[in-house]
Amino acid sequence: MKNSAAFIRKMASLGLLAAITLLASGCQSMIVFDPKGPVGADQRDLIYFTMLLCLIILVPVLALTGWIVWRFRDKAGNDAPYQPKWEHSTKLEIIWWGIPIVVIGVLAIVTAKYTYKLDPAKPLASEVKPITVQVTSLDWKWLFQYPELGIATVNQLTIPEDTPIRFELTSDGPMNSFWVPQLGGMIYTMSGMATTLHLQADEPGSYMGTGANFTGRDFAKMQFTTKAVTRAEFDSWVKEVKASGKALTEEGYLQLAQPGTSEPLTFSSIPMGLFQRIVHGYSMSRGAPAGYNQKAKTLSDLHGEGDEGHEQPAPQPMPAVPNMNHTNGHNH
Amino acid sequence: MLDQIKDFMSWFFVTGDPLIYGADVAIGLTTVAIIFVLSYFKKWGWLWREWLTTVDHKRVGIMYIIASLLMLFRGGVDALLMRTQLAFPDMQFLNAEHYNQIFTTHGVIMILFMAMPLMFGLFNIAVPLQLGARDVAFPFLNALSFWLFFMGAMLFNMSFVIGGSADSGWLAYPPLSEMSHSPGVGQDFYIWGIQISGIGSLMTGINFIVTIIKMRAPGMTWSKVPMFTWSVLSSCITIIIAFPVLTVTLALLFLDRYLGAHFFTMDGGGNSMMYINMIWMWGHPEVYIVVLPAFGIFSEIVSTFSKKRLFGYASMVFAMMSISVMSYFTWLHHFFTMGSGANVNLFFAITTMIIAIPTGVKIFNWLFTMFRGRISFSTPMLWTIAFIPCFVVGGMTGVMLSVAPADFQFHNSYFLIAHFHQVLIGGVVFGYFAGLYYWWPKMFGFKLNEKIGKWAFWIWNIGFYVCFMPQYFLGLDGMTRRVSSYGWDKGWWELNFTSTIGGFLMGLGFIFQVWQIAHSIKFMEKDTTGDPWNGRTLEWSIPSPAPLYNFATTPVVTDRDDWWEEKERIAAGQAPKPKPALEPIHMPRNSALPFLQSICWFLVGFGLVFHWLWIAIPGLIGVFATMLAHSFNYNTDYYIPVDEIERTEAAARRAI
Amino acid sequence: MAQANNGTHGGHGHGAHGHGGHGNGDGQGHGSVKEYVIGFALSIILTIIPLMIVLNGWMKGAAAAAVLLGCAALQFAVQLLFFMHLREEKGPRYNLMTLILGIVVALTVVIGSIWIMSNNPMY
Amino acid sequence: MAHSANHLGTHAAAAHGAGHDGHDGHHDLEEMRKFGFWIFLITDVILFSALFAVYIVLHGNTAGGPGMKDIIEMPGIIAETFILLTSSFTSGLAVLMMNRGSKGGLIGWLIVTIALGACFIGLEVAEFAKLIHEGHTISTSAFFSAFFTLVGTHGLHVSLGICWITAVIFQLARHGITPVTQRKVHITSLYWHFLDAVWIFVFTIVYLMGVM
Ligand code: HEA
Ligand code: HEA
Ligand SMILES: [Cu+2]
Repeated sequence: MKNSAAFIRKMASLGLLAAITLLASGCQSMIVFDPKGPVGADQRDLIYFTMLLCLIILVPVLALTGWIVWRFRDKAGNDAPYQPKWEHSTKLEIIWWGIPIVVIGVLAIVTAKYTYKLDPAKPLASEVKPITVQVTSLDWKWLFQYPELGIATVNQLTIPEDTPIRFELTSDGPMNSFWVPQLGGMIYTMSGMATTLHLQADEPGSYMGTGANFTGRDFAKMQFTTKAVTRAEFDSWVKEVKASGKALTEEGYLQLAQPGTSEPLTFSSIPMGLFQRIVHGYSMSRGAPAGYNQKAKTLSDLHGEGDEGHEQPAPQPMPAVPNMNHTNGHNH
Repeated sequence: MLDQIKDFMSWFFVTGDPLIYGADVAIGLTTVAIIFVLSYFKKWGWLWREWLTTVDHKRVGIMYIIASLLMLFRGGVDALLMRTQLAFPDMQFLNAEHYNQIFTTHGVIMILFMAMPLMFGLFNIAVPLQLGARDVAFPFLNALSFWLFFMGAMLFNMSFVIGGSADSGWLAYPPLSEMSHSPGVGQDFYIWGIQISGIGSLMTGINFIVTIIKMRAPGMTWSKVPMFTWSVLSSCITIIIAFPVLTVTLALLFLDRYLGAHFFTMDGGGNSMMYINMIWMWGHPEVYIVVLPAFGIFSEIVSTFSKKRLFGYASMVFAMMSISVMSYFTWLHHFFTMGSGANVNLFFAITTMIIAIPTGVKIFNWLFTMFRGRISFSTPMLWTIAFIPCFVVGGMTGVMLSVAPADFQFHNSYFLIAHFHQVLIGGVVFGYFAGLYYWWPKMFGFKLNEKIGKWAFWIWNIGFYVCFMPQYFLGLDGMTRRVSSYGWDKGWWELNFTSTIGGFLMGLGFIFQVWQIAHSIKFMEKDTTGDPWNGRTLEWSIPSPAPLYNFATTPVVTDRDDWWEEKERIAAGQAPKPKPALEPIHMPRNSALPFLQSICWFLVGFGLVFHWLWIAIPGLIGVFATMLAHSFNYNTDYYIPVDEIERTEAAARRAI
Repeated sequence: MAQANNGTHGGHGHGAHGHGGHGNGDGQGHGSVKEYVIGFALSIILTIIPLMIVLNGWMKGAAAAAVLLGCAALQFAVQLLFFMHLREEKGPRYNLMTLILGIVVALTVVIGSIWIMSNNPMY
Repeated sequence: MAHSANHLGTHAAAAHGAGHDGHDGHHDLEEMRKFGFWIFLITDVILFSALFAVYIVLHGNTAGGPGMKDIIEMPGIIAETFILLTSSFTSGLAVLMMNRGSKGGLIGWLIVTIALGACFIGLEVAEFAKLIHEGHTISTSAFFSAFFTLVGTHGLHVSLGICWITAVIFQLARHGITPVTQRKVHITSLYWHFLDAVWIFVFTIVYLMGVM
């Protein structure tokens, strides 16, 4: 009996070891564990930490379960102690209230630290001047505007390496979520408001980007490539786009916002203040002050940070207010 | 005229898909078959008297269980369809619209029309018996709850062949679920299906709280209440605090859709984030509503099959009660990524993590119930043992999700899908299966075949891990939920394919269970003792199946595991507790009103789905009429005379 | 019920006979005219105070809101105590317990929503 | 007589032997029903709290249209409030009459109560009708959606209460004061007081704070 118990224990620990190696090697190839930017790297570290903390409890619990089930099975000749009336032990209870409390305490502290550190609205520390990208999720495509550069793209995102990118995000349709796993975690895009997300790519490469919150029929096609390139390449790319001569107009935008999928596109210029108008088209009805050129407030403005380096050409008043509400085929 | 009819039919009925025609044919044939069988065997009267109008908690429980197993099948078929579509990249098996409908109905059916009713079925079967009571506090209301669930489920399921199903996810986030983006009737079927059955759930919650607080057998102080009953109490407390919010949320969504209100619309001042906020105030507690009774079942089974008292009774009760209250304070963890700022995220991250503490305590208490016990591996116990590792791993990944800044990388990915299937299947489904196997003899008077049951068990378990473990990695590799297909370039197909195999293995496990039931009915292994597992609580002190009135004389409780202690005393040569003389037993009369009223509710829902007030208004009038009829009926109960009780008891004893 | 209820108290004072004495059980102790009149008067007063505050502009902003909500809460208490006889519950006070749970949850729903939504401004 | 004592689930008899007064079983059952109803009221509290949360969050979202300040007409609201407060009082008096065994008094006060309730509903309907006439409907803006829904849900509760008390009056007329009808009166009066309490919050949060 003793022998077989030992054998089981050995097998169990071997199995666990195998599982952990598999886990570790498996994880290496997962893109969340292969970050290419500071935010993603922090998140990976945090995930590793929580995983470790959980494993510290998980492994003994699994081992204990296996051992108990084996040791106390009902079999003739099992010499393990049998105490049918034993139902309480203050000492034991203190242990298993205590240990989880301590573990959760540690986890809570670490979480607190990272929650503030990785607040998506918080600008990244960097020498380099950030670039703003205004993201709009449409049915079923992504529009990226570069307000400082005056260009826009659809379903493809090109960014310079080592440069903090300040994403301002909204939606002109159902709520979506902007996610480039290798750069860092996601944030929702919602109509009538702008959220903020700061990310940065540390090295050139092509990274998968996707919508992560379901928006209907062609949601699966809302994927885009994030191309991180060197500064020089980026500058020449911008020039190229500007030279291409295909402008995004107001009507062009309304066209684009119609339900449907899209190939990657580039636009050499964008209507002034389009992003703000997209936000304001809906936020107005929620009590936002009148005037379509009102700058969209982002979350970081509200939290009192992050306006630095965010210069924007003051949008000029335009004569006609395009009614954004017509872009999605409202019924009433 | 003919053209009009044709147009109407092609709009009214879902068309254009072989799958749907298949379903149409299947539904038609089944209906005809049922009608034929009932007529041929002259069973209509039996059906009406014994089932449709019954208020007996045991029968209501059985109806719940049958309905929910059918729903498990429907939800499972949905799952397998999804898994087939995802098995390979660029699959053409289901188109996007169809896929979206299927994951929506899968989620809704599994949680609201499978887990909830299966849970209520087990409540009904076990709680009054564990309490030593004759029925629940409000038998009429109990029947009404069941029929409301049933009609709600029918309404929801109907959308598959009539009008089209909802397709905006199991929680129907607006603005996607608004008229602007989902103009079809599917979303209204969703709203009314859930709303009608939700009213039933709320009433069940109230019913069982009152039953447990007010109807415990004499002597059953709070420290002697069986653990399953405790878990039902905690689950029902969570029901009554969570379901009202669901009622409101869905009602508002309906007002948006029907009257053009602007609660959650994009324009007109609506704010869809408010919906997300509110639906999770219900949605999060909901998952604990379904898992707490599973915890109770495990507690009963672990102690029965370890032949040992449950370890840490007081701790267990405290843990459950704190889970049920704490569950109300964590809802934001489902939308950490909405950008509510660090303070809010942190608060809800910590409240979420705290739940791990009482849950862990329960795990350890179960382990130490087995410790120094004698474990026998009958099917209920197998499911219980399998639950522990599965739930612990799933819980741990839950804790990983609760770390707000890390959740930015997990949210809405397959990591999340894997997490919740692991707790929902490993916790809820395993738990209810365990309960089903455990109380089956009490329900029907015969045991289920153990051998086939063990096959089913192993296949389910292997299938589970094969299906859902790869999904963690898929999530970490960037695969998001609710995608109807993916490209070859993503490198996801091997894991997806594996996962699909696992899904089908679970399906095979389910087939084994069906076979097991069929086999056991055929080669009936009668339970003549009323106590096949050497049980510990009062339900095992009476014959199987329990007589109509449950207990011929009300038991007087003196100990925690009262029936076990009684058996110990008898074994030690002491006299059993004296039984008082028989008296006539007061019973509630059957009533057709719950059934009729639910049909009226169905009409209300159906009418409002199609905006046909000429159906909805008569339905509503019917609802009020049946309510009044009940209110004015003062002839609601009767007495079972002593000689009839004597006859029944003698027959049961003869069986032994 | 007597026994079941007394469970936690191990069968205190009244068995079934304790309150079986009066057929309806609720006649006694369920308020007197005086009690109802006091309750009514209090509720009138507690309605008039906020009304005056608002109509005469005696207070502004947060202070006014606090007083208004305070008066509403007191009114609620008056209804509970004078009209709904919450005080008279005997044995384990399940009614009170469920009420407290309900209030905690209701406050969570309202305050939680306000807190979360105010962190998600729409413009 | 032992029969009713051995009532489903009420174990007084089993514990104390037979020979009880026939009412006792009923008494326990009626107590249980009152407790069940109390829990239902708690769920209603939560239901209203959700509606309040929606109103508070959305009340500023007027889509450029009028807000509470622009539409409020205090006199009607004040009248509604005092009418409802009084009806809560009269429904209490009805219970008092019942406890004294006065069927006539009981029915009389109940009729007064529902009459006051009907006045309340009448005023509310008039208020709504006026708003709708002016073009402010539930689909005007989020503010109006929330306003009509919150106030309307309360109104719907009151209307149901009126129907229900009416039904109880008929039963009282037929059966007199029995444990069953007594329980029904108790429950309806509990319900009525509860609606009064909810109204106080509607009055304070929607109307008073709306004009502030
Ligand atoms: C029965 C159902 C059930 C259960 C029990 C749980 C339990 C838990 N869940 Fe899960 N969850 C779901 C069903 C469930 N969940 C569903 C359906 C969703 C997704 C819905 C959707 O979006 O469609 C979801 C989503 C979900 C999210 C949202 C993720 C996202 O959308 O991004 C989060 C985040 O915090 C979370 C956390 C947790 C935690 C912390 C627990 C804890 O309760 C787990 C506690 C248990 C343990 C931790 C294991 C045992 C403990 C020990 C051995 C003690 C020691 C341990 C430690 C100290 C760590 N869950
Ligand atoms: C208790 C709840 C519960 C249960 C038990 C299950 C069970 C299963 N679930 Fe589900 N699931 C959810 C709750 C549940 N799920 C929820 C809430 C969602 C989210 C929905 C949303 O996003 O809105 C979800 C989503 C979901 C997805 C993600 C879809 C997506 O986002 O795109 C997947 C994918 O693999 C999946 C798979 C499965 C599988 C394989 C099973 C298996 O366990 C099923 C086992 C199979 C059976 C029991 C059926 C047996 C049938 C046969 C043997 C007949 C075979 C015949 C034919 C094929 C014709 N589920
Ligand atoms: Cu949750």
